[in-house]
Amino acid sequence: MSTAPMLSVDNIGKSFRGLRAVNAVTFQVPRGDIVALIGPNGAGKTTTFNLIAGALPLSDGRVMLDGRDVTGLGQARICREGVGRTFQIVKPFAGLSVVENVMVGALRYDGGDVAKARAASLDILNLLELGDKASLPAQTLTLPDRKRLEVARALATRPKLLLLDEVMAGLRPVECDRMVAILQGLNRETGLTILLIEHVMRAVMALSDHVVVLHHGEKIAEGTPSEVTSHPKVLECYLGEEHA
Amino acid sequence: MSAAALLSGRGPRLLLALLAALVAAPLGVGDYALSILIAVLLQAYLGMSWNVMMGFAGQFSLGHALYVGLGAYASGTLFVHFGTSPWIGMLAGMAVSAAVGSVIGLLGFRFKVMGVYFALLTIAFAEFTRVLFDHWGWVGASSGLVLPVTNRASDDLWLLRGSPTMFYYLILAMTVGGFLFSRSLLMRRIGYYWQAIRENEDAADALGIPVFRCKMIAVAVSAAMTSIGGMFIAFFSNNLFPESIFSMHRSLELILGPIIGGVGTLFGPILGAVLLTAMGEAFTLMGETIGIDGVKQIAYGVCLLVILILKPGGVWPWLRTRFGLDGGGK
Amino acid sequence: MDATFFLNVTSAGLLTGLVYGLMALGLSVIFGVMRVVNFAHGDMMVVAMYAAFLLFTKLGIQPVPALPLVAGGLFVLGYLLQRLVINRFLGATEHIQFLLLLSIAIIITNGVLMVFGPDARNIQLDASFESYSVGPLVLDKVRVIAAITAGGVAALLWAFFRYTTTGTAIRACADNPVGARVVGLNVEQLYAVTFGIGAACVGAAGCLLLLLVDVHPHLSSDYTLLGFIIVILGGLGSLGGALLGGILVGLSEALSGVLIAPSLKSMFSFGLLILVLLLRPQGILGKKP
Amino acid sequence: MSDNATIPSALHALTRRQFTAAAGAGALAASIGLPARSARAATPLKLGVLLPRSGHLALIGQACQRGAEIGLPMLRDLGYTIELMNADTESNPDVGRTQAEKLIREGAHMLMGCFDSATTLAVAGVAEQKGIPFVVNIAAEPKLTEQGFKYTFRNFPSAGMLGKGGLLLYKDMFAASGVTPKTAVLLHINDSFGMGMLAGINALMPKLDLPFQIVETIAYDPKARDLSIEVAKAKAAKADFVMTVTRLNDAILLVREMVKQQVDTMGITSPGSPGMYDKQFLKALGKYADFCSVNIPWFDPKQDMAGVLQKTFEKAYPDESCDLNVGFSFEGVLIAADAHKRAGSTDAAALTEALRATNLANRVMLGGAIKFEANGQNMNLKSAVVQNLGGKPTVVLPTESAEAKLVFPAPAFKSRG
Repeated sequence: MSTAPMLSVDNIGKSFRGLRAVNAVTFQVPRGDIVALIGPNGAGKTTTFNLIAGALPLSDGRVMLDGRDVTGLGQARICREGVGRTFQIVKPFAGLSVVENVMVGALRYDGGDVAKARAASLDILNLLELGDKASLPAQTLTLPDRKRLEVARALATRPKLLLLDEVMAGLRPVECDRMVAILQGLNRETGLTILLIEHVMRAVMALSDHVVVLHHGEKIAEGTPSEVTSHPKVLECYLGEEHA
Repeated sequence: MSAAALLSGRGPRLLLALLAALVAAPLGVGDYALSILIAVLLQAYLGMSWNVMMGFAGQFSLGHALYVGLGAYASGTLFVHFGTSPWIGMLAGMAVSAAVGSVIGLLGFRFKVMGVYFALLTIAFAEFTRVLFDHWGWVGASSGLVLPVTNRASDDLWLLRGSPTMFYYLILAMTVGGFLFSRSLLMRRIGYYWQAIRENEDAADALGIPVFRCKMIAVAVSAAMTSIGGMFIAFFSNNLFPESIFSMHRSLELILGPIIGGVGTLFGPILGAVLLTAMGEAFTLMGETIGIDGVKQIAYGVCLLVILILKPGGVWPWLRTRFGLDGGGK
Repeated sequence: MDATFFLNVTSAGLLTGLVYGLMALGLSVIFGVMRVVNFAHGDMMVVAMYAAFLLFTKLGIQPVPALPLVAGGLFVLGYLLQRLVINRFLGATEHIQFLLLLSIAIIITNGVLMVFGPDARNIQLDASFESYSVGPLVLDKVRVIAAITAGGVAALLWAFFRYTTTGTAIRACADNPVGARVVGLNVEQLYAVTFGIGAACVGAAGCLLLLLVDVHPHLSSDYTLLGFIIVILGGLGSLGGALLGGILVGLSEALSGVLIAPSLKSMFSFGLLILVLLLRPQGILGKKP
Repeated sequence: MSDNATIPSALHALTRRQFTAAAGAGALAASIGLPARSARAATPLKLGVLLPRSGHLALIGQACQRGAEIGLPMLRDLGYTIELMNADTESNPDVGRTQAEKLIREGAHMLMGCFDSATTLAVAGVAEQKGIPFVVNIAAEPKLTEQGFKYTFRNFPSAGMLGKGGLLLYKDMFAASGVTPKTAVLLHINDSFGMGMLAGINALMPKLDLPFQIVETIAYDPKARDLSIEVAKAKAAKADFVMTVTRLNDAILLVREMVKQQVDTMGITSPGSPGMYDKQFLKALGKYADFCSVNIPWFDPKQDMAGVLQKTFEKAYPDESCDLNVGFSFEGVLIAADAHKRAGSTDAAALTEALRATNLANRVMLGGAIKFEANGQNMNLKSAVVQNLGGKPTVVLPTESAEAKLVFPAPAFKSRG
């Protein structure tokens, strides 16, 4: 097993028509860790995600996955390299049933065997407590359930690295704690590395080993959750924003 | 799904009863009814072929007459010039159609021509080809290609020369085959991938699905299936004119069935074809009774409008839930 | 073939192209604002042509003076059509919208067939057979009248969108329907007005085209297709693009007819369309999506 | 069954009984030239009439329909018993095929139609399968009589015949006018009809020893909205006269454009195509329609029946043209009715045999008695030069049928008051 970090983001940047959305961001996600990416709205978190997942082309910088350079590969290729992602604005396959949504992710394995993919998908759904809704059309799900479906679908691709974009948003505290427990379990039992964007600080605190803070497209701090929350720049940007 | 599961439920049982009735039909009905049935089945078959691309994979084509025409001309010219069996011609037609479909797909998908624009691209290719064939002497140009008709006592299945009954069973077999093939497509990996792409291309991409390749397969499969319908038309009607075989009108007619029946469903194209033909016949009768030309088409248009307003998702999904016909798949 | 010949052919193509452009404007306006592809476009045009025909034969009003009347009539038709039917389908998928407008097209075409019969109708003006001679150029008189009027109508339309409150509001709807609703614009009303305006453009173009071609019910699908080619060439939703597309099609038909074979000229229009779709899917003057 | 081609000579060899079985007594009477015995058939003939009454050919389909119906009272007075069963092919071969099946199911004894070649071929196929006789009123597609169809009978020239008849008439035109042009420009529609004619013309031009050469051939799209480019090209060819192969709308566009572009040649002529004799054409172009000429099968002014038909038609439909669509559709019904009368039954075989033995001297079109060859083609069809004079299509050649004198070269457009 290589000793390289699972994800290494090196000086990446993205410009939209001259507007700098992400600038020179560098951080690493060690193998088996849970890392959180936080920052106020518009800090460039989702753009950073899209750059890592290959949904957007990089303007500059490099992305290494598990020691391999994946810079510039498309989203589908990067997924096949082992990155599963969820969308902040959920994108279920509305016309398909819940289990079929997950199967789409699982069908890459076992030579596309539909029965096996269905069984694996049901397992994942059970894990995420969606098992009883497996045969409902995805469009009938509530928003929290759709968020869970996003996670289930990403898990079905058997990722090495899971990118979660605000999957706790809209969950009630109890549900949020369940999700935290599930993710922790996955991380502990399978060694799944997770990078998450989260606004729910309760989840961030409970889950992450390491936190990276973005503001105006740049990294302003990183460290353990407690280090970061007491970091003066972080306090300034959060409070400053609220008092602006 | 196991065979037992296939045979349970009201839907599949009804389907089997329908199939039995269709197999027995030539014994009980006259030639006219048979020719109507042939028209229904042909429309159903072509609708199913289009449905693979649009209904399953979500790629809107308005130029499917192109593949009908290529299939018809490939088998027709080979037969006329070399006496080649239509079955070999059919393979040639499938290859040509799949290739042309792939070129359109390659250009369209690579250059990110999507939705309505893609549909218009398909029209443009079909019309382009129509004018091209109008000027291509070897295939008869605009004076058309006529397949020799000979009076023969028995049906020749190898050369597809024979009675309407033979053609009826041929199109019935094609429709049943098309249905089973569509069903098997939907139930395997590519089917799930297509539906994922149809529902949300970006999410499908994020799940590692080779979106471009899957869309290409959809176009190629749909084009090849459609071209078999073209081969049928060539040998059933015995004469081909670019103006009618490649016409935009045919492309439009071809997609009415699945849309009325239910896009993306397996049984929708069949139901749609039945409904449309029934409507057409009823209104022809009405038109004859009233005696004003054009009444038929107006009634037809009004009917389409009413169905669209009442059941925009198609008639079949509604019927299926309303009468609990689930069990046979989509 | 000499230079005069080319000059004549090119100018004829240019003039016809302007009228084509006006016809396509209606399609472009409707798509630009509502994202609805009007497959009944050619049929509305045929209705307009018959209206102009009736006004001329029954009341003796020539097509150019009849233009405001026909455009007004088509405005009402378009407005009602949007209000009563199309509005329900604004959020529907493309193929459903397509089928909706196709069924409207079937009804219109055959309604016209029932009322007027299948014969081609044309009107006879004194100008029909006249032409201007400018040096070596022979310019067809009605074509010049039609092209100038088309330019005028297009300028009016541009001014409407530019300088009137309704025009500005419609542009706001096009850019951001949700935002327009938030600031209190009556989006449904504006959509209906837009469809009306699109139809009125078609009406105006119908009057002018009656000067150039004979009308019969089955003209419609050809013109729908032609309209599409033109707006896609120029860029769907762009007014200038529609005119430019019209002129391009007019010219390409003229020149390919001369240089290659006239019967192949529609192939060139389609070829041009394919090329533009691939190289610049948003059209020559269209904005990037 | 005896081969129909040998009927006349076989007559003597056959016993009366055998021949009756083969073709019916009426056929005998007809083929040996005796007046047809009034073997009035017990059941009236049901003739299925398939015409493109809607769709893009609706205009012509409706004209043909009028022709089929206008003569019915006249035919009844003559002792024929015939009923029409009408079906609309919607200008679509597939619809034509099903409608043919439907008519047969509903009891049609014989079919007639269908104007456009594709539909006619499709219906001929049905007729062959069902063994139901089929009379083609109009369709020039050569393949119709080259396929070995046994039940198809065509009383209309094939494209080749049309072209040949039309081209030969040019010699007569030049002889009659004393002016012999050297060059022509050919404008033709690019559809199955236009291509068939073009092929015929190209094949015949070298053989017929015509005094002029075609210096440029210009094909145009059937869907052309505007023919200015085509006409500009024709003008640039600087030919002595213009030959056209058109349908109706394009003929109007073409000539109007020639007026605008002042393309003055010796004349605008057609070797055999519709359009320029149509009332629409005359109305649309007014004085500019004059002197255009078409070499086309036409009414025979010497036939009394033709005069009656034309008068009846003009009374019933004052706004429509009584042209060859009407004439040949009328003749189609006449041929069917006559065969039925001679066959004395509605049996398909008897009707077919009776059709084979057709010998109808009293008709409305030029060319002599209607008789069908072994392949089902009537060869006795003759074209006339029909020139628009004073706003009316007028037969100017052949001289024996002429109603007026040919005007060639035509006066320039500008000089027309």
